[in-house]
Amino acid sequence: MNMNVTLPGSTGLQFKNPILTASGTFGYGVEFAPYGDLTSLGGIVVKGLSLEPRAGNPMPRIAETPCGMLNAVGLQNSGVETFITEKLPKLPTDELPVIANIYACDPAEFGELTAVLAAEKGIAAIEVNISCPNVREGGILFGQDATLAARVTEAVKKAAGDKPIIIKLSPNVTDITTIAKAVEGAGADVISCINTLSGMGVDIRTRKPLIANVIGGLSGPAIKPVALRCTHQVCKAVSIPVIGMGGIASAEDVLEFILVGAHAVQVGTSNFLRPDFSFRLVKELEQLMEKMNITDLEEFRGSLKL
Amino acid sequence: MNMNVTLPGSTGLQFKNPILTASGTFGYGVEFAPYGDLTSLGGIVVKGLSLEPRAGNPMPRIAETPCGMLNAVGLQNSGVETFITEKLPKLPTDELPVIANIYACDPAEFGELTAVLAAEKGIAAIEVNISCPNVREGGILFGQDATLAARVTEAVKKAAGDKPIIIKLSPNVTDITTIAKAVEGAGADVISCINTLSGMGVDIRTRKPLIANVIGGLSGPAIKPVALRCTHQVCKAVSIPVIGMGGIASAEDVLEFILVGAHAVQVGTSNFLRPDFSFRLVKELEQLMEKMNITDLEEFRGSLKL
Amino acid sequence: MHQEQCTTLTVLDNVPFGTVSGESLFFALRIERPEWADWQPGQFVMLRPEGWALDMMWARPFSICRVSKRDLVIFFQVVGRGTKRLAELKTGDKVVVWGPLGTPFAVEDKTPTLLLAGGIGIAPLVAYAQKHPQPWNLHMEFGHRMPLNCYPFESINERITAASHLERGPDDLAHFLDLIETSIKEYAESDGLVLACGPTPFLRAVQAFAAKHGARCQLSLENRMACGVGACLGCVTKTTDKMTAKGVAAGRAQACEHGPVFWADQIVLDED
Amino acid sequence: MHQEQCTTLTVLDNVPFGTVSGESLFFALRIERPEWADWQPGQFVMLRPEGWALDMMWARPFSICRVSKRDLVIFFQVVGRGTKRLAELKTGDKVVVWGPLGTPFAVEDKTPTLLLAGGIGIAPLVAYAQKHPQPWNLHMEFGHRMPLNCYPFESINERITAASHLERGPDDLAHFLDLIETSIKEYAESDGLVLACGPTPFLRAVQAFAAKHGARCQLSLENRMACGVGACLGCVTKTTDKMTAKGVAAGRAQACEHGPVFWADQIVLDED
Ligand SMILES: Cc1cc2nc3c(=O)[nH]c(=O)nc-3n(C[C@H](O)[C@H](O)[C@H](O)COP(=O)(O)OP(=O)(O)OC[C@H]3O[C@@H](n4cnc5c(N)ncnc54)[C@H](O)[C@@H]3O)c2cc1C
Ligand SMILES: Cc1cc2nc3c(=O)[nH]c(=O)nc-3n(C[C@H](O)[C@H](O)[C@H](O)COP(=O)(O)OP(=O)(O)OC[C@H]3O[C@@H](n4cnc5c(N)ncnc54)[C@H](O)[C@@H]3O)c2cc1C
Ligand SMILES: Cc1cc2nc3c(=O)[nH]c(=O)nc-3n(C[C@H](O)[C@H](O)[C@H](O)COP(=O)(O)O)c2cc1C
Ligand SMILES: Cc1cc2nc3c(=O)[nH]c(=O)nc-3n(C[C@H](O)[C@H](O)[C@H](O)COP(=O)(O)O)c2cc1C
Ligand code: FES
Ligand code: FES
Repeated sequence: MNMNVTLPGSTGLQFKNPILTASGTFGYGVEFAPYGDLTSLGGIVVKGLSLEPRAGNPMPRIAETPCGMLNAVGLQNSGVETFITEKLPKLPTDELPVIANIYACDPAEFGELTAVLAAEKGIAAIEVNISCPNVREGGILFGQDATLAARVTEAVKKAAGDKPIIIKLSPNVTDITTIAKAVEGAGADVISCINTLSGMGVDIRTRKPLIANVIGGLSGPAIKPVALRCTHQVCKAVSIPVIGMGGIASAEDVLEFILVGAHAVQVGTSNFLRPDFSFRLVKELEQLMEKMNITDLEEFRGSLKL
Repeated sequence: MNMNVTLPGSTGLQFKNPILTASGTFGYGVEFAPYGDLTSLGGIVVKGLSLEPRAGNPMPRIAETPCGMLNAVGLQNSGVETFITEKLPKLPTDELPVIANIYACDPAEFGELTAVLAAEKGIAAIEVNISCPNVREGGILFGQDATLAARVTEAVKKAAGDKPIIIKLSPNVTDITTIAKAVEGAGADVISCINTLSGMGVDIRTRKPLIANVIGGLSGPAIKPVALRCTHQVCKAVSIPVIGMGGIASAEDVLEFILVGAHAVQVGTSNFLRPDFSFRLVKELEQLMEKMNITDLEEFRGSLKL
Repeated sequence: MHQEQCTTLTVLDNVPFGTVSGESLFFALRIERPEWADWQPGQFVMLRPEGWALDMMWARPFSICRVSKRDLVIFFQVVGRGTKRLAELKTGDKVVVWGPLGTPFAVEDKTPTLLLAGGIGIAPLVAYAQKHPQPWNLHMEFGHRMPLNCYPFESINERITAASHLERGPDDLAHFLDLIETSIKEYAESDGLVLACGPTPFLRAVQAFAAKHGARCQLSLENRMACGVGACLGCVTKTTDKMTAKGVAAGRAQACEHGPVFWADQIVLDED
Repeated sequence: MHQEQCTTLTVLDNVPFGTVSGESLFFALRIERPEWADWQPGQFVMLRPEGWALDMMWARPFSICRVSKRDLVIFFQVVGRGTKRLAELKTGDKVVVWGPLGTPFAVEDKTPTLLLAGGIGIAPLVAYAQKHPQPWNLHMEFGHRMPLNCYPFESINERITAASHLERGPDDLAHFLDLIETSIKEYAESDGLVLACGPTPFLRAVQAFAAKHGARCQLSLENRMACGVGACLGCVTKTTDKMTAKGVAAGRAQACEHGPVFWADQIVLDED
């Protein structure tokens, strides 16, 4: 059985299986090391990094919703330098593709951040969060405007050297294909989609929003149909490889995203179902492929009958 | 206890409680008569009507998803004339506000359809579906473009006589407040939101989409956080009354929408949990208000602490 | 005017029938008797455990297999997520049930009536054989893929004749279809009645034979359903111009309301 | 390096404690013993029934109340949707459990140690009293609103002294807080240790008294949690510049990893 994934094009990105963990839901990887073998995963995308340390949004930051959750963690992190000196060395980067997820307030800062990471051997690729709906200073705008999205992509690409860059799209747009085409045109090597849906919750007893930031990002199985639709549309619109995500909670779900054309997937909120979720998923995918007689994922990929 | 709702402005719309049933999920009302007293509801919105009979989309049209469902029923209906002669007379319109939900392919047809309904005493208001993502001939466009949405609103308003018109918004847009303001400016009496989210499902064994139309509308508790966010944003953006909906599955949910500013709500997918769902919900809301010491909904409405 | 009711009922027991490679995939679920005035074979209930919370929103449709003074029995096969979780129901669990729903099978006391059951499609026909006023006029042909003890074949009214056919491969299937065609032809010639319930490919074959030989035939469909009461338009089947039922328009009929039992010549079966 | 594990365990029983207006709101949930090498009082587990499917995605955090050769016991109060469904757990049901998690209470064998418990906050302190090497150095003050038989007060290690205080209204509360302040002052003077667990307003009072009288004090927080392992950053608490724990940055510490037990002077309690 071949679960190996090689992204086409000049990226050189290879994963031993299509299951990666999504940014913000798997910490810096080390938190999950007691629950499974990190190197059994296709790859991990670490929590969003910024140039300077950030305190993130006020509490409460998370709330459970039907088949999902809202979050407005707001990119709390101790800055890219601390990541490189303290977290990255703890990861088995030789055997595990570690992807840095980055966030910044303007294209120049995106470039600066990329340059710092581009110098790191242990980083397999850079995923650019142009879609975070949580940080007020313009966070939502890059991902919702084709011109801005392209500008960020160019800035990152210029600074990335030979590191592949992945642009992560927001579903909170009228037409996701416009943005997808814009970032492809601006030099993105890979697209990942989707980030969270813009949502909200309130407590009728305290009469306050469930999360201090009022509006947060909805994730989990609840959004899977939207994520699958976006992945399908983006796969048809662009020719660069696509990493799909949103609500994946079973091996069947993984194959659904691959069926509509994704090369790989990321698992987010389901890591909270149990901390060994992603490790188990790799094994379950193998079993399911066996049961379904899928010997090669590339053959199955995009074979949706329309 | 006062559960009575009077919509402000010139609409004259009154409901004995804030719970209405959503278009497409409660048939023509009569289907649910064996399970409860229709006149105990705040009102009902009937299945979408078109000028001519329509066969709707091919099968399969519906699929279950985590905490929700996809549908692409595609406005199967036997035309407005048959509705008026065969369905409407069966409803207790003296005691129950019956709202007609309409769909058309261009502003002129919207106007024509409205004119037919405006002449009917038994119709309390007309809800305009500018947001149906299911019908390919432009259905999605009216709701996703402020200018088109305003044009439809004007056409309907002109033909409606003194019937209140309710414009139903789609969440599948970058900024729902732009559309909300446009339809308010064009003469809408009330806004209802939200219609379904654009989504998709696939069957990995048959390799086919779960619904024949490929893309369908996601509804149910899964989308509640998105619906609440949209309702909150629209309530802040316009000064006409708003009817909220999307995933309501409990009396607490009803109060959540009212807390962010909605005057009334509609219950959709939850009617499939059990056919007496909406009837029970009216009683549960009364009990909950009692428990929470809410004697007047208008006082509670929009009292979210930000 | 109607008599459908929606109530929360208690599970009495949930008995596995037979096993397939060591797994129990067939169950007789026995619940408290709902307070129904009446019901007829071919009708169904919508059933949803309270424990499903909001994850799976839809109830699942099941044919009424037996109703006694004390209980309502449905017979089900595990095929997907919902039925898998139904198999976990235990004594004392609560289920929401509404029904009896839909249009039952035609009953013609004195007419020779052929019952064609495919797999789990036997469930409503067990009820039919039980309730028929003159069961000696009935004969059943039952085709199945799993071991016979997986199905309630034993509990069929002893006063009817019934034959079972295990399908182990294409040869068995061809043989069974031949046999069915021959029977349908015979019943057509004596103006008998043919009633069928089973998987769609099976129904399609029956429909074709009935058309070819001019048999009066009814088919019970198992379309995906959400509301069960005719409101959501999710379960519709295409109709032919022979459709006469009141309220059917635009060439589409709700299987939950105008079916699940339809006259074979009034509907077009979907591709899948 | 770590010893946390995630396993699916079987519920042994789920015993209601006392009742409030006829309703059972407090339960001792007993499950199979996980294969842990070791654990310490103040640590907790994340627990999620398999039956929740996908509706509620998060496990719920509960203090470890007792671990024996055969079982792990947690003690919980019904407060919302999740705990309501936990109350429905029956013998034989499966739960996913990971732990032991977090930083435990400090143990200083010979130091006079004051245990302050508010309501269900008694759970980890039951474990503390049980495991302490020199329990005669411990004293507990327990404030509660529901009848005493709702809580595992009886099962507290007999070798410690403990007083309970029923809070029927504002007067009782004021009295209880006075008593607590006096005790904290005493323990501060003898360089004792003060350990508190309970609702946030209670912790806030304890924190203020400890600051005022210079007591060495630890608080156990009950922040909302999703992952339980320090990854999601959903459970953070603000820290003061006295915070010394390794890896805490940007003035925020995960309660699941660097807590739930914190030194009172190292954190800022949130407004709600
Ligand atoms: C009127 C009627 C009477 C029925 N009577 C019985 C009965 O007596 N015993 C019995 O075992 N089954 C009966 N069925 C079928 C039963 O309802 C389905 O097997 C069940 O709903 C599948 O649910 P699931 O969640 O396990 O499957 P899903 O996970 O939803 O789907 C598994 C497979 O079953 C198909 N499916 C899903 N829903 C239905 C459905 N409503 N009907 C048919 N196929 C479906 C799917 O397309 C898929 O291929 C009846 C169906 C109808 C409409
Ligand atoms: C380390 C730790 C140890 C705990 N030990 C125990 C224990 O031994 N026994 C016990 O009964 N409870 C304990 N709790 C609290 C328990 O986790 C919550 O009561 C439970 O998660 C509420 O879930 P719910 O779905 O019923 O409530 P929800 O419906 O989610 O919420 C109901 C209310 O509880 C609050 N809440 C939600 N989640 C939590 C949470 N994780 N912690 C605190 N409040 C929450 C909500 O804000 C809301 O006000 C502990 C919490 C933590 C963090
Ligand atoms: C708690 C939490 C924190 C997140 N943080 C980030 C982040 O820092 N950067 C980012 O690009 N996406 C972030 N996301 C989004 C996820 O990576 C993912 O795109 C989204 O949750 C959808 O996938 P899921 O439904 O599988 O969770 C976060 C999601 C959650 C739930
Ligand atoms: C089966 C189905 C059919 C629907 N048909 C219509 C329709 O004809 N016109 C319309 O405006 N909305 C239609 N809707 C959308 C609902 O009225 C409602 O806006 C949406 O489902 C969100 O509410 P809910 O989550 O409570 O279901 C339909 C929804 C469903 C599930
Ligand atoms: S199931 Fe809804 S119309 Fe038949
Ligand atoms: S619960 Fe996720 S960081 Fe603490």
